Amino acid sequence: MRLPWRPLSGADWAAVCVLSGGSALALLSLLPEGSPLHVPQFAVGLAGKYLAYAILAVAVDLVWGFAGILTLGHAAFFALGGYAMGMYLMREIGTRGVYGNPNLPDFMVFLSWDHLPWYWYGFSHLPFALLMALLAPGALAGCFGWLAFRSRVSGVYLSIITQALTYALMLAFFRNDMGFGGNNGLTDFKDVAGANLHQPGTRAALLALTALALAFCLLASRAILGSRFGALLVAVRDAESRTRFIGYRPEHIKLLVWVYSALIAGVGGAFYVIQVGIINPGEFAPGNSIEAVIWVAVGGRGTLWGPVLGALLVNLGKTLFTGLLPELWLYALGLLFILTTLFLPRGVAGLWRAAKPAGAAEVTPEMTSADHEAVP
Amino acid sequence: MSNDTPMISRRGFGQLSLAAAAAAAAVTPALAAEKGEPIKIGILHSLSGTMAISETTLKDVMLMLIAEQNKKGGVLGRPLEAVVVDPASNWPLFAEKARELLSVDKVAAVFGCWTSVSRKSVLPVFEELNGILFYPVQYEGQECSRNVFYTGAAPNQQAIPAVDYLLSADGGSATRFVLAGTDYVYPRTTNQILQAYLGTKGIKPADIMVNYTPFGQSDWQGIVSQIKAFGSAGKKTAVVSTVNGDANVPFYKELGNQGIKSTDIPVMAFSVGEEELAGIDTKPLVGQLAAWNYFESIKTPANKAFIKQWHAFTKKPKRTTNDPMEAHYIGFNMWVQAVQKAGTIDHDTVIDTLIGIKQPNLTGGVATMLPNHHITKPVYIGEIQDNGQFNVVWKTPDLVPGKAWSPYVAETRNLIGDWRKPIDCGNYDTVAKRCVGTKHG
Amino acid sequence: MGKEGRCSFLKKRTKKLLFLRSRAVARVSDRRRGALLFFKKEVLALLFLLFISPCHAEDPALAGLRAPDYDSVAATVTDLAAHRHPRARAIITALRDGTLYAPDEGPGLYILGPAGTTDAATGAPVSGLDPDSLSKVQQNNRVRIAVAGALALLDLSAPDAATRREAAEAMVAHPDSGLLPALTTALAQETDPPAHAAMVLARAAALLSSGASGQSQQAQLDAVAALRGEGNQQARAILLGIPNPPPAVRDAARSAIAAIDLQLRLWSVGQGVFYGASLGSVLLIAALGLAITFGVMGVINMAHGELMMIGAYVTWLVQGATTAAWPGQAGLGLALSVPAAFLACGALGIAIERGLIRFLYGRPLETLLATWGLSLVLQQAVRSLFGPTNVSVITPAFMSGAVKLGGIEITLNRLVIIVFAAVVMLALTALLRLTPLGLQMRAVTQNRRMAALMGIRTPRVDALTFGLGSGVAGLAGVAISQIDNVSPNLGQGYIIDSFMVVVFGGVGNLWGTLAGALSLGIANKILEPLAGAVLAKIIVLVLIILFIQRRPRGLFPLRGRAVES
Amino acid sequence: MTAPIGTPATPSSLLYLDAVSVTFDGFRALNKLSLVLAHGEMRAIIGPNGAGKTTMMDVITGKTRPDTGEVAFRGVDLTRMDEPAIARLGIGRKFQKPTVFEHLTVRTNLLLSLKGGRQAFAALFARLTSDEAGRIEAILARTRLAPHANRMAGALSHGQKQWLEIGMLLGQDPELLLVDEPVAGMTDAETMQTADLLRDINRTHSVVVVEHDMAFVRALGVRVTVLHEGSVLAEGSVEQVSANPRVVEVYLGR
Repeated sequence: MRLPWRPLSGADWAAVCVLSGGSALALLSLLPEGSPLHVPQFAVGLAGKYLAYAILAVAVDLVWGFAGILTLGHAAFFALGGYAMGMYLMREIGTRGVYGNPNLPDFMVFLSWDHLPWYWYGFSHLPFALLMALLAPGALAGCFGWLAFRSRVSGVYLSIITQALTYALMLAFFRNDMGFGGNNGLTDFKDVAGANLHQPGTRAALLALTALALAFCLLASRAILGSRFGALLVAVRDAESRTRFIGYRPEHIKLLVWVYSALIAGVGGAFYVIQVGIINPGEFAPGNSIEAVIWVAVGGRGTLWGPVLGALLVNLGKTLFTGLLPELWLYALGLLFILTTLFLPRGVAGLWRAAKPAGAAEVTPEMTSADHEAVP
Repeated sequence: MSNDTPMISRRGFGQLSLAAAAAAAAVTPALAAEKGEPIKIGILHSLSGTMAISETTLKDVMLMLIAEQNKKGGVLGRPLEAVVVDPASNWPLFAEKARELLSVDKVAAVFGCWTSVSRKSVLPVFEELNGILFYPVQYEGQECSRNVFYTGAAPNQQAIPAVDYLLSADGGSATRFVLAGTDYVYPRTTNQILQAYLGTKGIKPADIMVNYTPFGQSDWQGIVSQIKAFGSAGKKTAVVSTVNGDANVPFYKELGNQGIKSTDIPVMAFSVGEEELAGIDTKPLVGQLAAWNYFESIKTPANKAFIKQWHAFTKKPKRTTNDPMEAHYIGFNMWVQAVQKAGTIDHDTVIDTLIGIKQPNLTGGVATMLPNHHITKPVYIGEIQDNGQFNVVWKTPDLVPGKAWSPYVAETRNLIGDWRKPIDCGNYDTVAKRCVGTKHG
Repeated sequence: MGKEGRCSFLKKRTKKLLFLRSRAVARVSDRRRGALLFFKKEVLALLFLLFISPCHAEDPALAGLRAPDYDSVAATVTDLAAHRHPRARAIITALRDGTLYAPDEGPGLYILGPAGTTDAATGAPVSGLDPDSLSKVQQNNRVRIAVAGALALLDLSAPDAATRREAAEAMVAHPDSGLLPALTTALAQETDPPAHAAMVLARAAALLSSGASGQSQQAQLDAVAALRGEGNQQARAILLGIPNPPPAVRDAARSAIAAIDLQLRLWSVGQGVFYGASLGSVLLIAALGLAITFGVMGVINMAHGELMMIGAYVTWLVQGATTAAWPGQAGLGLALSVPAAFLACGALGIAIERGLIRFLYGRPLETLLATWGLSLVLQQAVRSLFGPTNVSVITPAFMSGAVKLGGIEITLNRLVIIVFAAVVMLALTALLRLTPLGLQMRAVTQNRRMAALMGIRTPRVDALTFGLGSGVAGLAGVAISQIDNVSPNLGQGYIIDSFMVVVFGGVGNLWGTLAGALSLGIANKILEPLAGAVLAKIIVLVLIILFIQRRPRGLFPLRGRAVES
Repeated sequence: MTAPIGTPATPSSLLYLDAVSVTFDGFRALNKLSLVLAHGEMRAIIGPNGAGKTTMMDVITGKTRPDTGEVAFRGVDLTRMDEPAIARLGIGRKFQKPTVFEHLTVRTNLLLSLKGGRQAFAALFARLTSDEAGRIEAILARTRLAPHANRMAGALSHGQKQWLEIGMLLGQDPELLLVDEPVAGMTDAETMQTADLLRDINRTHSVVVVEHDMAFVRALGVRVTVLHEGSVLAEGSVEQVSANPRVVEVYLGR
């Protein structure tokens, strides 16, 4: 049964836009340099990065916008996915590293390690790395979610322990003894699946793939949210105890969407790392998670296309302002967050809805409980 | 500050945003029309986030140097234009901004980065787009890229002489060492090199304590008391600190409060300069040591003039100068010389021309750009004074040429960097007579 | 006799006289100094001779101070004291304080005191010198050690018993067998028990130091016993460093070290508790403001750290202003900055509440986002105003250094912060319990509508509550300025820890915050030596996460039906 | 299962509470409360504010754990079970304040309540069966919500929300219904309709109703239990308890 549920209606369009836009950019970048429609390599890299961020934003929105769990630690899943991909890319370097060591990544040679730690086994294979990019965030989310939801940790408490989670991981990954390259992280990647990462063709393909992944995430999320499970999710968000008295276990429902969201975030991280070329523990920083939440807030939570738009807008703004106003851009960013929460509680998507009189009268949200989130 | 420097453009990246490009064009000075298109210089230093504390100064000094050069008529008859971006202490953003500077702004050279990770992050970009990066901070070595010029100290230009000093009678003939550092690559590598080096000097492993702390460590009580306990073994003990800039203030405050005096356990720091000391009351720290290639207190005419210029430029008569600033001073002037010598800003030509360029440094010596893209530097040991400055108590008799690869790490024992033909390789194995790895060749 | 010869003769003569005099001084007590007048006269005469002679080299005993190498400087300092040069104390003190200057060209040494320039060799005032032609006599650590030793030697016969004791204590830190005769003499005359004890220790240290050859085994054993009685790290270091001990002495030293180690280990437990309490107090003061805004009001204020940062900058500003008006009064500045930071941050907090947060009540998670944005703005504002680099907040003298409590070293700045945190905690508790404002705050928290109906102006109470929390954050800033960097990034380092403390302790409960802060502080410090600083922090975080699973509402949760629903 | 209205408690009771006590921060919400409900019985619970009515419901449905005492449903100990387990056992609950899923349509609200699979994962692939559709239509008709079936539940009036919640209870089809103040905020006509509906429900289900509205309780015409300070003050027909002087004193008399 398709539920007549408006927040999902934009997802198809968003998927189409993302896919066509991404592929178009990718194709245009392959035109010769002189062509008027040529898209510079720089823009391809940026677009790929934004789309990877958009995947993270969708993941955050799934748990925050639809399940009412404000996560301040989703960057952890994103970064874990990124590390899994980064480990593969590290192994792909092979003997082309600075030291030419066929068995060890450069940073291990650097630290005089003599053998590969066991948890690096298998990462020379792309399918294994991709699997781990899903499994690692998924497993972490599973353990964490199982513990947290079972004991009914909710609201701000949950937000704060998600923050503790990503902070602890950041500290752990900073340790050189962990074997993930410490502060310098993983970098200096050469190629992926045999294709040179510095070739325009590879870049274009990666952009298109990222767009495809985002579109797939959007459609899959739409299918999930459109199912009875999606209705349950909203039910849990609106009145968790009610679902319990009907006989559902909200912890299971939350856990399922939480893990799914972590998987998506992991995918985003994997695509991010290939295109950005570095992964470092800084990606776990609590600030990053909060920023991801802000993309969602700006775009409009509780819709699937809002977060995509928010991620693109905020990051484009960041790129522009760090160049245009290097000394002032933080004011702009800070004010954006303040003004969005004050005047655009439903984000840009809310503006869109307000402009359409038909949709405006749809619901009258009512503040009921402390955890309740006003969502269109 | 931008008022002093007419040549700073408000940044834009035209192809993505016409509005941004228009904004950039609006500020383009009239000078360009007279003397030709300005030459763009990229400045890639964090102006926000955790590293702003160190890097903002470097942005300012670059603006000063560029303004100064423009007063002299620019380079090749063209004015210089600073392109300032803020990579916000975010490493992927460093790579993105580097790409933007090279491919959108098409800058002639980039002066930037502080942390190792930021350099590692931009390195592939510079190599791919064949840019020029001047990196002004002391670092762990083990790198030698054709596109990077390392104007800061390599380990052999800071760490080894500093330990030599501690081992000498003047430095207190230490026989027991604490190697305390922040847990990241620079301290790890430096300490590894030092451990090997101390071994060759007859110091037993039992007499070396290695301790790592996280970034921004603020509670040093336990560690300082551990150091104290380690120092009570009847042997003269010294601390070699590779603690990262920001964490030094609480570290030194704790040292002072627990009464560790420089006469009991001297602390030799590699990351504490005038700028860091500006945040502390240095009276309890008098006599603690730092090893650098430059100190503000060194009295030479060149340095006096530089400091005067700096105070005038920043309009702050007390603003300190420090070692990485001198590195930028040297690097920038070397680049100017190379461009003037080559008569072009073409990257390949400039890279080749830079080798062998000599530039007087601020402390009375002459820095030479070596074939391995490192420079020759004097090494000074300074003692902290109660006015927040350093008093030089020791210096190397000659300039020390920077070594990219450490002879104390097995894999790199035989490596050298030489970007002249015929070797033309950053990691050349002198025994196997071949270039190791592919990219750096 | 050429010029060189005459000079060298005069120098030798002076040196010999100085040596003789020092021997005499070593033998006689202060009261009989008068008998030494002869020596003094002769020295002065010689100095006069030197002065008028063509070589015009100053007092040869001082020439070494102008030597380019620190070895000579250090040796000269030691000689001056050992030979009881009449100007030794003045010159060495001047050297220590950095007021001893030498001309760039030619001989001479001058002391640039606040009262004017004097000739170091004679103490006579000098005028007409160009300060630019003088350079400070520089020291390195070797010179500093020599200076400390020399002053200690001179002080060993000071009239004040405390000075003598300090001198002896200084000698323990740098034992020197050359000091043995002087110590033995001083010991024989010492009547003040603490000074006597210190001298016994200093003598034992000197006796066991390298270079003290030919000591009887019994003397060495006595020395070991004395050090064993002292039982601190210094004593341990000396015992470990005895050069070539005879077997009996070696065994005694070993057992003494074992005894000291046991003692030190016991003390280290207490020391660890102090460290933990100290870290806990910092966490407490950082979290208290949050316990009000988050705990009592339910507002997640991500800009809390920035309010602390602003408190620290207020401290810096106030201190700067007061030290400009009354130089040297760093303590006054710090004391004044307590109310100043409270009021400034409190006012800012009220402004934030009125301008931003009141529009977001009932939407705690959106408050989080807006205040995060605010924190970015505040950080950048401070960066624009005061620059990105650290500013220096001076630690006043009464907060510098440490006191010993048995084997526990109590650093004074930490102690002051512990007391300060406790006072703030008590004041807050009293304010919430005893004042009408506190009552209104609790009323509004528990039932806003009912409170409003009873005539409480809830918006005013909200603003004041938030202002109070912010003001307390400002107080935290004052405390933290004494131990950490004061830079725009200050707040970032504390915000997560503060939230952990409040959540761990239980929201809405100040005593929970106290318990949370202390237990996290102590847990961290217990784990730190075992696991290292990084792992300790990670373990504590993981423990908090697990703990919250067990007790979702913290150590001291609020109970009742109202809370659960 | 069907039992005539007003059947007295039998040994084979459906719900059994014995000496249940609950304390919140020193406040005794329930004080050795004992209550027995027979199969098919409908019982009205009345009592002043703070008498422990809602806490009693919380204890039965697993929201609050009793400090001491026994709670059994069909002989199964409820004190060790959580809310979903108790709900699945066959106890449904309607809250005092209507809680429906505001951002879902009335129809979806009912769909989620329908008796059947409660597994989160299975919900991903669940399809609407014709049986389910039929049951939803039946409930819509019975609760007079058919015209509003596709509206968001949040847009319903207060009374409609009450009915929707009762409808959800019907969908859940529990053996025992706990109904907390079902007519609060309803018009007199609605109140009487609700009473009819509850009596109708009672044909196939056991019901416990907590209510203040004496007219409504009278309309139900069932056995009444009066709670006071956490324990049972009186029990009997409306007339009996109305005549009880202690009840009048603590409750009706005010």
